[in-house]
Amino acid sequence: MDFSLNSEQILLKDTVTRFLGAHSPFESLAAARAEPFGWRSGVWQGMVELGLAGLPFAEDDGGFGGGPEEVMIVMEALGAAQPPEPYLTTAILGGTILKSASESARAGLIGQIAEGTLRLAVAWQEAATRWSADEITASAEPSGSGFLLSGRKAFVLDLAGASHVVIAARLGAGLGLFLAAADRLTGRTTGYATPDGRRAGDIDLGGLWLEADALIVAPDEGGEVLSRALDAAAAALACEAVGAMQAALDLTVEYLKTRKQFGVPIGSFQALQHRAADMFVALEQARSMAMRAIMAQSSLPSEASAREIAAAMVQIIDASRYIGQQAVQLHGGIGMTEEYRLGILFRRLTMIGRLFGDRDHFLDRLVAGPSLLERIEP
Amino acid sequence: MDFSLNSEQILLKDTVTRFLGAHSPFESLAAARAEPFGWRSGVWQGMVELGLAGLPFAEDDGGFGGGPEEVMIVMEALGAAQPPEPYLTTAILGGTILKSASESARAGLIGQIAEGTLRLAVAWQEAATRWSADEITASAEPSGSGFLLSGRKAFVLDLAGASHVVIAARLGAGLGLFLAAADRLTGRTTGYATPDGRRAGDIDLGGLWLEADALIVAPDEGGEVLSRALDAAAAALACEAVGAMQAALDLTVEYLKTRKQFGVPIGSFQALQHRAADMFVALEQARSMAMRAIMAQSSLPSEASAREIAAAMVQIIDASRYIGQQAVQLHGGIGMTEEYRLGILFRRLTMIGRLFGDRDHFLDRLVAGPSLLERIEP
Amino acid sequence: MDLRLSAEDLAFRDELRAFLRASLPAPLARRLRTGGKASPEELRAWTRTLADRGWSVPHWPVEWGGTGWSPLRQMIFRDEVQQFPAPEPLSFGASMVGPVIYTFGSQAQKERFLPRIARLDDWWCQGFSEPEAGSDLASLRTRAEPAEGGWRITGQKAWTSLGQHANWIFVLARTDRTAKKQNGISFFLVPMDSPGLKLVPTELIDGSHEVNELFFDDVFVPDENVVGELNKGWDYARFLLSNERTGQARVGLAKARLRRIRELAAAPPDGGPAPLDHPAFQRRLAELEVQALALETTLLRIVASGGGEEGEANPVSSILKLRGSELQQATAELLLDVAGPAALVWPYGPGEGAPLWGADAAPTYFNLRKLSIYGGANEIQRTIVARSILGL
Amino acid sequence: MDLRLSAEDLAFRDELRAFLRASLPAPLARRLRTGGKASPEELRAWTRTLADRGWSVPHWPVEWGGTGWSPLRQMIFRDEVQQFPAPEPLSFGASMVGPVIYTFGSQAQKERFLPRIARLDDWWCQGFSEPEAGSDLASLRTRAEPAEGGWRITGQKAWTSLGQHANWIFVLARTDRTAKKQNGISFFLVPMDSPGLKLVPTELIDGSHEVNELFFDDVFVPDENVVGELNKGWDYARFLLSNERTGQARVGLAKARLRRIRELAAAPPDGGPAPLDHPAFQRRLAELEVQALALETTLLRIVASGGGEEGEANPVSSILKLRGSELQQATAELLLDVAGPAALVWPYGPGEGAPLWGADAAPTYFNLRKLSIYGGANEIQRTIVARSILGL
Repeated sequence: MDFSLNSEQILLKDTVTRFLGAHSPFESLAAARAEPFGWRSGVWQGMVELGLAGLPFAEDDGGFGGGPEEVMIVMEALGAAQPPEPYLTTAILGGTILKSASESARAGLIGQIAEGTLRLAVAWQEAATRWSADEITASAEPSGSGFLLSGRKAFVLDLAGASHVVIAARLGAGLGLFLAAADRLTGRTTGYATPDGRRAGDIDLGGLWLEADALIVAPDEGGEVLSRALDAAAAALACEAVGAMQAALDLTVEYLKTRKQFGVPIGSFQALQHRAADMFVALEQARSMAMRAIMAQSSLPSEASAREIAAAMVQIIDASRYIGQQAVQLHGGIGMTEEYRLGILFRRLTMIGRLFGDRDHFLDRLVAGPSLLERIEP
Repeated sequence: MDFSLNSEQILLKDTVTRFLGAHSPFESLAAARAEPFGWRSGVWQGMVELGLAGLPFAEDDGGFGGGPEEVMIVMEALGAAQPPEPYLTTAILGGTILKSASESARAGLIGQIAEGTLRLAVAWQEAATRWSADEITASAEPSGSGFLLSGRKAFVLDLAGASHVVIAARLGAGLGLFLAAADRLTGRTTGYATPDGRRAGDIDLGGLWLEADALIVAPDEGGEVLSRALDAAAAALACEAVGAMQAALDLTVEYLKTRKQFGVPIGSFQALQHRAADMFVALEQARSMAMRAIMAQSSLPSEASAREIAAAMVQIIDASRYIGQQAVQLHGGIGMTEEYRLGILFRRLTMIGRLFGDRDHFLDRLVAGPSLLERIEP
Repeated sequence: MDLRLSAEDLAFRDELRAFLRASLPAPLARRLRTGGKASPEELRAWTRTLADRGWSVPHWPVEWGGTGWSPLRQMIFRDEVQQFPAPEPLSFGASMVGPVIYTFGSQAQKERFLPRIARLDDWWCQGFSEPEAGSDLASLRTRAEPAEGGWRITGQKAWTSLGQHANWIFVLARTDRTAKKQNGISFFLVPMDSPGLKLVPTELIDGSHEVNELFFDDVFVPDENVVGELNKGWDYARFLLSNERTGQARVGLAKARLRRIRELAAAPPDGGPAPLDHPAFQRRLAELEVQALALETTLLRIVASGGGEEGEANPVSSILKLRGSELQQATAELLLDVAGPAALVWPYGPGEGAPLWGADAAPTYFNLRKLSIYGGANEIQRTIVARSILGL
Repeated sequence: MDLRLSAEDLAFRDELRAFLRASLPAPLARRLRTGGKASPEELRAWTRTLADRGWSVPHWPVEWGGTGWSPLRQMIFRDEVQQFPAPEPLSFGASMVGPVIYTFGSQAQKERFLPRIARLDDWWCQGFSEPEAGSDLASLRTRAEPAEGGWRITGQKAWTSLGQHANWIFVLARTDRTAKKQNGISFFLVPMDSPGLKLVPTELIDGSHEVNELFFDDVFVPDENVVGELNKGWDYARFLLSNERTGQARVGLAKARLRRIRELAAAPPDGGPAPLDHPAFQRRLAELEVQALALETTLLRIVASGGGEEGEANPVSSILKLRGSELQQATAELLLDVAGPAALVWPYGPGEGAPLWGADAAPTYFNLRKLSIYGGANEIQRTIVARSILGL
């Protein structure tokens, strides 16, 4: 058993943190959101040059051979800084799907991610799916040498700046995963901002024709591949949440030390001290569960790993809610303002439990299975 | 709209409170529990002489014509003092059933309650019923000029000192309510103490034969009558809980003012002040709901009244748990001791939500129906 | 004891409902019902409609446009307006500066200001809080120096709600620097277009422009715009803050939101799994409905006991602030739950017109975090309960 | 990073399990599994069984009977014992006075006491708290006056757990009344049969006789029974209290209780509706299982980082006390939920032998309220976290 980072991992952590501090300070985020895609190509390119985009992929595929722990390190740093660049959707959510595509289908694509030229969005949700892939109704049918798609996709994260979009659609009795270049979707998308300072969009698939080789994961595997990718994305998101919670707690403690009321620092009030202590405890418990989710991916079969990730998300969502709310409360008015850095952290912490499923969604998964406690006794 | 007590009600409140203070001070409770039935015939007789036993019954039936509000006043006072005498089971739970018995069946019985000679226990639960009368399996069948009963009853509150026991048993397609003198059950009962300093017991019905006139509520009405009696008992229990919570809060505030640590009264610590404030808020919210439950009984049809009572019990159970736990916590070690008065209050507050149903039980009822909010707009 | 309304009060309530149905413009009613807001113009028009009916400032003295309603009727009125929902009167005029003026102001001030408040001809805003004086209001630094025929105010105010629409502001400023904290403060009425007064919007996390910073640079205020006695401003401010404590429960809004949640949860506008079929959601909704009933009943108890009277700081009403804010926040959170992924649509920013049914969920949730912060943070309310009620 | 145990640690754990299965008497094992307790005799016998295997005081120095196990192995041992469940070593000897004696005691004290602690030949109890000195231990009043060849102790101690079974007690008493609060206190070892020492049981709300009051009336203690230096007792007490902080998590006990709850909830012994079929119950159980995993992992992180070392008061371990006590209390409450009406059967008092499967539910719930009170109340732990970790 071991919870420590090795020296390369510590170096990675320092490098990413330093990069973000230099190139994506909090003060730059408002301008970033005003960019055409809602993020900065320069910062994205910088992340690519650090090797972050290719990090989670095998070296044979053109990646840099990082594992879940390296993903954890990057996501925690991103969590603290909240740059809007499309890392999670490209490298983790879309990337995990690409890893499962047939070798011919993914030939070169992962290399393009590593080089920063391929940016992925994953169109899996629809207006009425409520985080359940079982509810997907968009469909594809063979047509000529390819497929004709129909239906609508919704809540596609980072759609605006994506170069390619993975589209999940019913195909026969299964779920096909298609890859389409963004220019094929011109005129079919509706974009909008999200509460956490990112972008998302809807897609009208009606009459979209794609070539045969756009089907990168066959319908008999599509459901499983998508759900594994969503798990990987949730585990990464859990780590991002830890970074964001730590940043929110740090800001709060700093504020409690400096802000004065009734002539003394408000951090001297016992009720506020105890609240901060509870925030710390919540954070450490959440961190423990995020670490479990990360470790589960490399040590457990996918079913057991999915349960560990669901358990982590329950804890992470609770802690994100508590720490986010209390950070705002302890700040008072200043915590409600957009110009203060806590705002973006609070809004992201609120959305952590709405991106890939809410607390009920993840708890449902735990309730459906055997006791969680059995798992820890191999 | 009116939330005030009239002058007779205020007098009742003062009288009961004074009586309990004089004849059932906290210091006397340990000895009371050691009595053969677990309570004191002298104190019971005193309560009878004050008119409390006959209070909830119509004057025509030999009672004193009190309504739900008078019950509230008595139960709140009992809640604060926690005498173990069998008021709730005799006057409310059993009494409400008697009210629905045919006139011939109940002839004189209510008068006997008012005189203190009839003390009722209600055998409705069984080991496996979990507060649901639908799960009752004990049964009766016609036999000669009467009925032959079979099955076992469990958790019969105040069984030890009861002069008569109401027994719920399946009869045909319905639920019959039978009244048996306690001496008919000799050798069939197993008694035990309960965590809140009272007594309860189980009854083996196998082969018990009762005369025809023991059936005091016919099977087509038995289920409805029992459930109305349980509602009335729950509403009364809610008021008892309010009295107990108020007493627990008073003790706690007093302790916070007098107990010193680190050289100052512990009530000067902000975290403890805020906890006490939250206890007060919880109490007042619970009190509001208990009052609604009381008023619902005289102003709403029984279905709507049942829902108000269930809503009250959800709030009451939450508040009882919170106030009980925090009262012990704020007292520290002394709150854990039996010789200190908080102990019995804490134990009763714990059992409030286990006598006629737990929080899930009452919330299930609310969930099954339409919105609670519609009701308040006639 | 009886929770039922009398026949007269029921008739009164029905009259209110009929009036609201007949008088509130349909598009506005629809927008409010789906989480939208009234524009300043709509609020002005609506206030005039109410004023024509004699109901724009129900709690005021009859001579200045009040109704003479009992506290219970005032509460029913507020509750019906919140539940309908119709726009609520702008509190800065009707509930804050109005009562100060008719209680402590000169006859000239009363005649000049009160009729215009009652019709929202003047839009007032509040100049109390400062960057370094929030819950600790007594430590305010804005000062007024004597000048020919009046005073010159210099300082900074913060968290001024809707100041961008206002043409008047009421301001606390220090007029005697030698006095102790709470003393030496006076209460001024200041036109927003006074030279030297500058307003800077504060952007909030919900994307709204709701509050502002105000910079006073030697702003002249004539003597006639000082309310009551000089250096007694702190008393007037306390009077003002203690008013309408019962209004902080805002149960009607919570009930209206819970109804909307139940409708949306039973039949999500876009179809798909209905949250109301989920056992955990059902329970959360029922629990909040119980909370709403409890709070409403507590409010009725306080109103019935006279605890909602003007100028009287009944500490029990701190319960209303505590539980009222918590209930509002909890319902906003449940709305976010119902919206689910639809809460991802942010109505501000570079949208191109997306499905909008869930688009108020996140902004509402973010915005209502303020409820436990302003008007005396909930931590302050707990201290009030502990000290004033429990004697700790 | 890897959560998995090494093959060696897995083998070690399997060895422990096999040992527990083979060595713990079956009736006792069954009783502990259903919420019962070990008698003092059973605990003595079991401690000797462990001592024969060399495992009765794993964390002690090898020379005095310790094992030399890594902190991880010590944690595995404790966890397996708690989960089995088997009786835990009596902490007053093994974890409290034992380490004080082998760290600060004289060679004679070590030789005299340590072997007898390791075999539970001596049953120790603790004389720290006083009626007026609980969480505020430094204000203790019990005093020791110099006497010929030793000291005479007078005063009152409270909350002495299991003192009725003890033949020795370790006592803090003030030896220098002129010194400030924490100074001038010494650490004494006192036979329970000393003349002038009287024990009075304190009955607890769970019906148990667990704690006692002790009255010292001029109790003579020879010099040889003073530990370490005179007037340094406070340092030894802090050392003692900071030990075994990781032991306060007691995750193994929570896990064992959660397993029992799941079994009972799936098939109530008396039949009837299974709580595990109720959606709300399912969720509460799953939530507590998540809590248990989180706490266990936090504990492992602290152990892996060396935070569980003896004599080192790692403030992070306050998390273990806070969350450990809360988790234990929450599982006890869930057990009460599962028992439902069966929790009405109270095992004490005038029972005639009723169905007993739910009879430990209420006493356990009542008893475990102590966990957030003793060993530094949770309020104190929060202050430690705020000050020592967050720097507030």
